[in-house]
Amino acid sequence: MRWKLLTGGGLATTAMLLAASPVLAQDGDVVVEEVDLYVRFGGTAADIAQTVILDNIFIFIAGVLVFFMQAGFALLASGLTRAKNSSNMMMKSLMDAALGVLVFALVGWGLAYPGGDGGAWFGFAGWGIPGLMDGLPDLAGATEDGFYPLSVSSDFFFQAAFAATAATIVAGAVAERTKFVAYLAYTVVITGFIYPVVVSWQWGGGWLAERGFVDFAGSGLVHLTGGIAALVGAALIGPRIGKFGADGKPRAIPGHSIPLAMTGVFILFIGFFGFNPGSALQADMSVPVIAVLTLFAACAGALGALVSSWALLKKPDTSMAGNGLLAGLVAICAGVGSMDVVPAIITGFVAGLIVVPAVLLIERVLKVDDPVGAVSVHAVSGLVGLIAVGIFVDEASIGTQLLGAGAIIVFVGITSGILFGILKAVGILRVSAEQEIEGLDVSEHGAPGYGPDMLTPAAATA
Amino acid sequence: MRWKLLTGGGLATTAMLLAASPVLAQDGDVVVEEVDLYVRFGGTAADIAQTVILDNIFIFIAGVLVFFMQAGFALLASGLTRAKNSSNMMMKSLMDAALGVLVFALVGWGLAYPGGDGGAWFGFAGWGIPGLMDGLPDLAGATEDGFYPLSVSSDFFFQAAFAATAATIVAGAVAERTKFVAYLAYTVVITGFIYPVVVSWQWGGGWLAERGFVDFAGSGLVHLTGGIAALVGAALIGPRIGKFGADGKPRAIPGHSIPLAMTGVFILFIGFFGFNPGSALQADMSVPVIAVLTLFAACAGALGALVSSWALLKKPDTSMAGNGLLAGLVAICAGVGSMDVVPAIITGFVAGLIVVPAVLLIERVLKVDDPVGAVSVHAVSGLVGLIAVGIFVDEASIGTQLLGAGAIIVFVGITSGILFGILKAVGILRVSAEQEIEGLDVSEHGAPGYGPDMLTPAAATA
Amino acid sequence: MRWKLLTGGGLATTAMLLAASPVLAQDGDVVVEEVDLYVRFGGTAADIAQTVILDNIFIFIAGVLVFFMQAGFALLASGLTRAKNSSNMMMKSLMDAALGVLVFALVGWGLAYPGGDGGAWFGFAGWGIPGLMDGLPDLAGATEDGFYPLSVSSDFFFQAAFAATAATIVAGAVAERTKFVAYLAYTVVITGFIYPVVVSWQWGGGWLAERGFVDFAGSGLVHLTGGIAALVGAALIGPRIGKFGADGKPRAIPGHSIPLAMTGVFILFIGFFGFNPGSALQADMSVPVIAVLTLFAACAGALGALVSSWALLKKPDTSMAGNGLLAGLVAICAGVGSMDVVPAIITGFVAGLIVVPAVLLIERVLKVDDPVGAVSVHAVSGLVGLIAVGIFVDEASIGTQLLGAGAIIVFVGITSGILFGILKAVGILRVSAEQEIEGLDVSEHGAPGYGPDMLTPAAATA
Amino acid sequence: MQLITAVIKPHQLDAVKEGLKSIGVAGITISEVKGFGRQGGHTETYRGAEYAVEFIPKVKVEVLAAPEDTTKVTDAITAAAATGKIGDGKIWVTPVSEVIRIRTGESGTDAI
Amino acid sequence: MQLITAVIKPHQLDAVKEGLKSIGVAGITISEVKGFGRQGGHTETYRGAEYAVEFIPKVKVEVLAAPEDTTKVTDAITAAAATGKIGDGKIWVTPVSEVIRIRTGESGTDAI
Amino acid sequence: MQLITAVIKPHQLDAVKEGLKSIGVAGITISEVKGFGRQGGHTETYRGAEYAVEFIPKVKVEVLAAPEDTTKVTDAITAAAATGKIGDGKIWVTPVSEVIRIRTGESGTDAI
Ligand SMILES: Nc1ncnc2c1ncn2[C@@H]1O[C@H](COP(=O)(O)OP(=O)(O)O)[C@@H](O)[C@H]1O
Ligand SMILES: Nc1ncnc2c1ncn2[C@@H]1O[C@H](COP(=O)(O)OP(=O)(O)O)[C@@H](O)[C@H]1O
Ligand SMILES: Nc1ncnc2c1ncn2[C@@H]1O[C@H](COP(=O)(O)OP(=O)(O)O)[C@@H](O)[C@H]1O
Repeated sequence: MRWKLLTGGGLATTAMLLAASPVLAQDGDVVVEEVDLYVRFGGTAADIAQTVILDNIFIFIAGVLVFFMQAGFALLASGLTRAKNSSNMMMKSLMDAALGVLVFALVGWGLAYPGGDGGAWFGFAGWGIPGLMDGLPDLAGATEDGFYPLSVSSDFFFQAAFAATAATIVAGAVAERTKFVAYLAYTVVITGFIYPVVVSWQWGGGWLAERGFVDFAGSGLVHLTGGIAALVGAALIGPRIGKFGADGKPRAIPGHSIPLAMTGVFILFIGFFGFNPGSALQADMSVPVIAVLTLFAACAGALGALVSSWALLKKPDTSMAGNGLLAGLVAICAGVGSMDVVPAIITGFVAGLIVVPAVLLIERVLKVDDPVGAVSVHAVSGLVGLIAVGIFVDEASIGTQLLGAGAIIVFVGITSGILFGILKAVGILRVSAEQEIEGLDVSEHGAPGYGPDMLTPAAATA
Repeated sequence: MRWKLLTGGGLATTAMLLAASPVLAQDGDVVVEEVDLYVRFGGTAADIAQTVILDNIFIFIAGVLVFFMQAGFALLASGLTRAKNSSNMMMKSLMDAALGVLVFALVGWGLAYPGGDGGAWFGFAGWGIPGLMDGLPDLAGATEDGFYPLSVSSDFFFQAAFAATAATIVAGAVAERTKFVAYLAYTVVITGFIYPVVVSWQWGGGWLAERGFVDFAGSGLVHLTGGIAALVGAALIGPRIGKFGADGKPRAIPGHSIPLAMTGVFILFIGFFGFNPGSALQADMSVPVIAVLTLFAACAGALGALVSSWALLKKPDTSMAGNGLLAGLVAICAGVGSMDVVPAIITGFVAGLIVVPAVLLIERVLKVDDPVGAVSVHAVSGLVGLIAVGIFVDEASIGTQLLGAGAIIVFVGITSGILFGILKAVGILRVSAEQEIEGLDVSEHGAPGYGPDMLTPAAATA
Repeated sequence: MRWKLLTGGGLATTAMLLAASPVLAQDGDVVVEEVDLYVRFGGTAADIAQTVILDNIFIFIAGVLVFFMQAGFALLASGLTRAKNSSNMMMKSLMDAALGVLVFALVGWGLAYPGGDGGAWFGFAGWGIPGLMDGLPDLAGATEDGFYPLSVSSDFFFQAAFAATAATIVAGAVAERTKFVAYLAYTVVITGFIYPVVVSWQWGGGWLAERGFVDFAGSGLVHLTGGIAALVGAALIGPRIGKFGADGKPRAIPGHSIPLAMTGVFILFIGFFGFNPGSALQADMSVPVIAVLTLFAACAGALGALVSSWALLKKPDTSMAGNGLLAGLVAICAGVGSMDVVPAIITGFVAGLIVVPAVLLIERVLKVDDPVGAVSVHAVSGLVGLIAVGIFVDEASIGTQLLGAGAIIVFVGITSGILFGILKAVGILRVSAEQEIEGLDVSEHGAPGYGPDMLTPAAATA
Repeated sequence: MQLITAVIKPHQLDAVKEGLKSIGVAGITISEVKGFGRQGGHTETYRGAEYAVEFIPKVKVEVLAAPEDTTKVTDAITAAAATGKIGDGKIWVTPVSEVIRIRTGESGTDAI
Repeated sequence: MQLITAVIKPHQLDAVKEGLKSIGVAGITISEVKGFGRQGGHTETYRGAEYAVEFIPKVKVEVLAAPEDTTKVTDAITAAAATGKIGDGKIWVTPVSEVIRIRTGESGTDAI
Repeated sequence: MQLITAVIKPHQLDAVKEGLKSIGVAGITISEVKGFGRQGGHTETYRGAEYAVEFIPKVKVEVLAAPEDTTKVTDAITAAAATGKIGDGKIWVTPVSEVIRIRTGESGTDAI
């Protein structure tokens, strides 16, 4: 590895400490002999203030990009499902975010960042977000190399966007058959309990962090968590009517709009430039490096899926290539703070390559109906990302990476199994067959997603 | 209230002034005893330059986000109207922005920011924007706590985006029946006269500012203004053909695409993170706090509309929930610079709760046909926001808030009444019944918004 | 001209050098006598570090905005073509970006920025991107006024977005009839050879830069390059079946969705605020000025096309107005670093005015079938922009501008002629007539872009 | 039995449906069609290229009726669909030799 | 020759197609129609305004058949399309005086 | 009177319309249909799942004509719609007992 990052999982200690001595030469040129751009904390009060402010402004912007991902998920899910459920998909994305943010604020935050007693499995710092309105970061424990200059509000803004993402991932997998109240219910549980607990293990300073688990931007904590919940949800709710023939073979249920779905992919692509570089949690010179690695992994992921869809399906499949781009982005999250270029490209490419057979296997072998490929993109690629770190990053251990992945899979698998199991048992998980055939737009929200001037007659029951 | 903001309406004087003394401890840790992040102006020339540059870059980025809202408004209006007017809606949003910006530059700016004689009702600093190309802010009057570091170009860029927003709000309310030239005409008057005059009262340092009116980001100045003009326009132009039955009861005219409309809502959501935090007009630690309050109000607004649409309409309505999110965003604008968390959530929630009955009342009682709910989202929620400040912010007085709201309602009501009245009298306000039935895409712009491969035959006359 | 810019083509030497002396007056006000905001490089090590970091963060954000343009191009091209090719258009935009970025990283970068031997026509700094992971910029040659503080990663991130743009421009012009493999092939050649060579002449410090050619953000280097390749490609591939009648007269082939196309226009509008201000390559006070000039040119361009479409086509055409906005944006790229307000408005307006007759001429006279107007928007407006600089910017010479334009036209014309000629000769340029009639979605990617619930029966063959 | 087919203006559909309901017609089948006729079309302009839109949206209404009801039905449609402007459309009547209700298998007039 | 026209529920189309194929029908023409009948419609609510959706999506199936095959065809459709629930639709049979295969110009039963 | 119904390839519609215009036909009604026949369909693949598209887009053309014009009309359609490739479609002729022009109430040949 050719560079060191001051942020993230314990890699901060190796920053160089050079003397800086700008000298004004005769001809008006400034000769900079040595400037340590990684010494972020020093100088006058004004210097400190400026560093802190830029960090917080940067995280705010990154958070906005991550919130933009909600539009991407909504469009992707809506586009890859039928017109009769298009309004429902938009609605659930909106409410995922709205409800998820408030629940995360009330409960999730306290669970995710338990404060001093970080090692605990279920630490809880209390309700709400202490210090949210203070505006100022707590500079007390600041150190030269591990400086943590975010105000609580910046930090919360960014983390809330992640929590909303974790919840939204599930929606695509259970699309076209889930009761609207069930969406609300699982959003509460995921943003209020499941996701925060997983986060507490690592970003909250818990047991995984202590063991040296590396997951810079959340291949595991966010995507594997969301993807496993999606898998469990989709498995428990069962396939859409007509998805599997009498012979058990999967049948195609084409989404209503690839242009909308791919617009979603492009928006998610943009959103990941908040997700990954923002995970540096400070505006330092690692940001552009992270951005480039993110870019490379995304591109390689799209290429990987192009290759595997061409090979496996005879034609280069559009939405699969979109899934591949996302797979690359998801997979690079874990290592983007500590990987080199070639490993990043390999990680993205492999994730893209795998996402296509993963989609086919989940459908053909597991018989799980995941209309948008959420499980493949988030769970499978998230896992690829965690393992890639174990392989390519010296400081990381493959064992610890697998331990972390296993813990997430088991914990999320069990808790979301209980969650969806209860929803199913109580009878509020799945709509009736009539409602499913009619479409959730009308049966759940009162009116179709497309006006009569756009809908062909058959659309209402397609 | 637990925090003070250095920006906005007169709240700046209370910033703490602490001594800053970073000390390098033996173990390499930096111990920061007290740093005043609100002392933005001090230190060396380099420090000042950096503060100024970051402020200006930040406002540029915020302005870009606000301009992005044009896409949101276009999609929202297009999605909630019929396919036969979809091209017209996109076109008018584009020209609103294009024409509005140029008119605001030529006339509006001088009226909005009349310079020294701020108290005047119709001050006018002259044509165009003096100092636009200077690049440098005017540092002459800078004070430690009221530092105003924006260059004219930054300031104009941001304010022009607001002016375009005020004009665009109207378009949705008068959609599907307004002549294209009427759009151009009212855009000129709103961005060149009505909006700038209102702005001059407060942000231009006029009489409302002197009375201590609080409207941080424009619940009143932007949204109430746009919403009242929308109400007057929609009332004067009359309902769409077929909107009200012979019995006077409103009939549904479903929009052609909820997915497009909700994409617009998501984009507007993102845009408000330029609108509100950018209204700090400097890159300080208030930005993330404002962002979080904006986020909370938006989420609470969506929840509020979910609740009220579920209660009043039996089903959770998708576009109403979208309206609710926007209502929360609009309502929080006024107080986002000085409210605490719980009041912000209450403000957003109440705005969302109210937006649904407001839509129903405007349609059923006022018999005004507002296809996208612009009046409810902007005028009603804007009013909610102004009143909320009166209730929740100590420094603000409910009387002054109501005075400001009343002044805006009366002034905009009268001027836009004259505006739309003249357009109507001259016969360029509304298309003919034949054109309305055919659709504005073909009759005004020559071709339908959707190709023959997308349009069902009936769409052309739906 | 009223302002000088420290960035871009050789205009840097005129920056003022004032003494800065902030004085704390008795009443707590800070009196700033003179601060030189253009002295970006000086002060302590902390000051330098902060300047460098802000520059790099800013360029990262600008790069994200430019990457967002991929979504805009995809939507514009998809919306202005038929439903049966909508998936293909999204797919090729995605792969343009994915493949283009990787090829530019591997080959293009080394060709575009050949290092010391800048004067060479085909310098080549070698494979890949040396120093990409260093994180730190090379401060060795930094001067007070020509400071270049970007790290290789920031620089590459931004430039890669430009390379992807240059390739994507072509796609719209050859839409609805090009083999998918041909897209991949020309993306490789454009991002790996044609575009980098052109860039090396100017931004790579080559012969055009030495002659004082001015092209701040790429009216010529990016847009003229892309537009000429688009023209050559569209000419060589021939028109779509049915585009020209037996009488040789062009026939309308309406795009399937103006709402999608115009959403693309709005996104491109936003993206240009990364494209142009980001081309300052540092976060200085020129950014908001560039933003305002960009805004004005865009608005004037939309107005120009409104006027000319109204005059020439009897009605104000929606997609033409969108083309006009883009034409204004493309034309202002060249001079946005050195123009004054009125010239910028004139440049944009003229570009918009011309884009409509250009579309008609290319179709009616040249008999070239360009479904989205890519040649008019990028080549014609790019040329307008280069010439406008010659007219309005003192330091620039019209002769040099024309020389540069001519060189680009000749070089790109010949190389892309060879490229598309070979693709045609080898038989991988154009799909068969059957495939074209069936639509590329099914024939190239296996499934239609719209589900059966959205497609009217005729859409499949429209 | 008879099949009465009418091609009408889309905006008259509501009136026709109400007219048919009011004379006791219990079932109707409609579809979206496009008509070419004396009414002529219009010209649209897409990006500068004019094109004639010769086919105009119409709605086709089909009603199965007992022979004795035929005139009642055609009268009701004519009354409701006529606007007096060119393009109001046509009605035609075709003999039907058999009608079956799928649900029950009933046939003949019972099936209508 | 006869033209057998059936209006069925969209979800039964696959079954009907298979049923017809299995009795040797080689060609079918279908179209999307909307039906109004005993089945009734439902109410939708758009932004607070209720509206009745009285026309329900149906698929119209048309089969040209030799007179002797008519019953076979109607039986096959009835069997495949019946769900027993209201709204299953109708079948009707119209006489056809001439059938031509465009490609070859063949006419009569050969053209079917 | 007769009703001539033709199911043709969508791409031949323009030619058919011109052919009919040239023999003096003043009115046509068309609709979008899908056909199943000897032409067969094709296979599409969506996210890895193959599915057969058995119904192919066609356009149905309906022309009311006086009995004496029937052959002229069918000939014109055949001439214009034939490409010689499988799937060119069918024409069939049904007797019509009554035609009414809604606008005027005219009936019989006058109404065509
Ligand atoms: N000969 C015909 N065969 C089939 N349909 C016809 C015929 N003539 C007219 N139509 C249908 O009737 C519609 C109205 O006919 P048109 O000639 O425009 O006006 P009008 O019915 O008032 O005479 C046409 O759009 C077409 O759908
Ligand atoms: N008299 C009729 N003429 C034409 N179509 C009819 C008629 N009656 C019913 N239909 C068609 O048959 C469909 C089913 O009829 P409906 O009365 O709802 O149920 P059922 O066929 O079970 O009695 C209707 O939706 C309509 O398309
Ligand atoms: N028996 C039939 N009944 C109704 N429509 C038919 C029948 N046979 C064919 N068609 C229609 O004619 C179209 C063309 O028929 P097909 O058998 O594919 O080719 P061809 O007409 O060349 O023999 C079909 O797609 C279908 O719409």
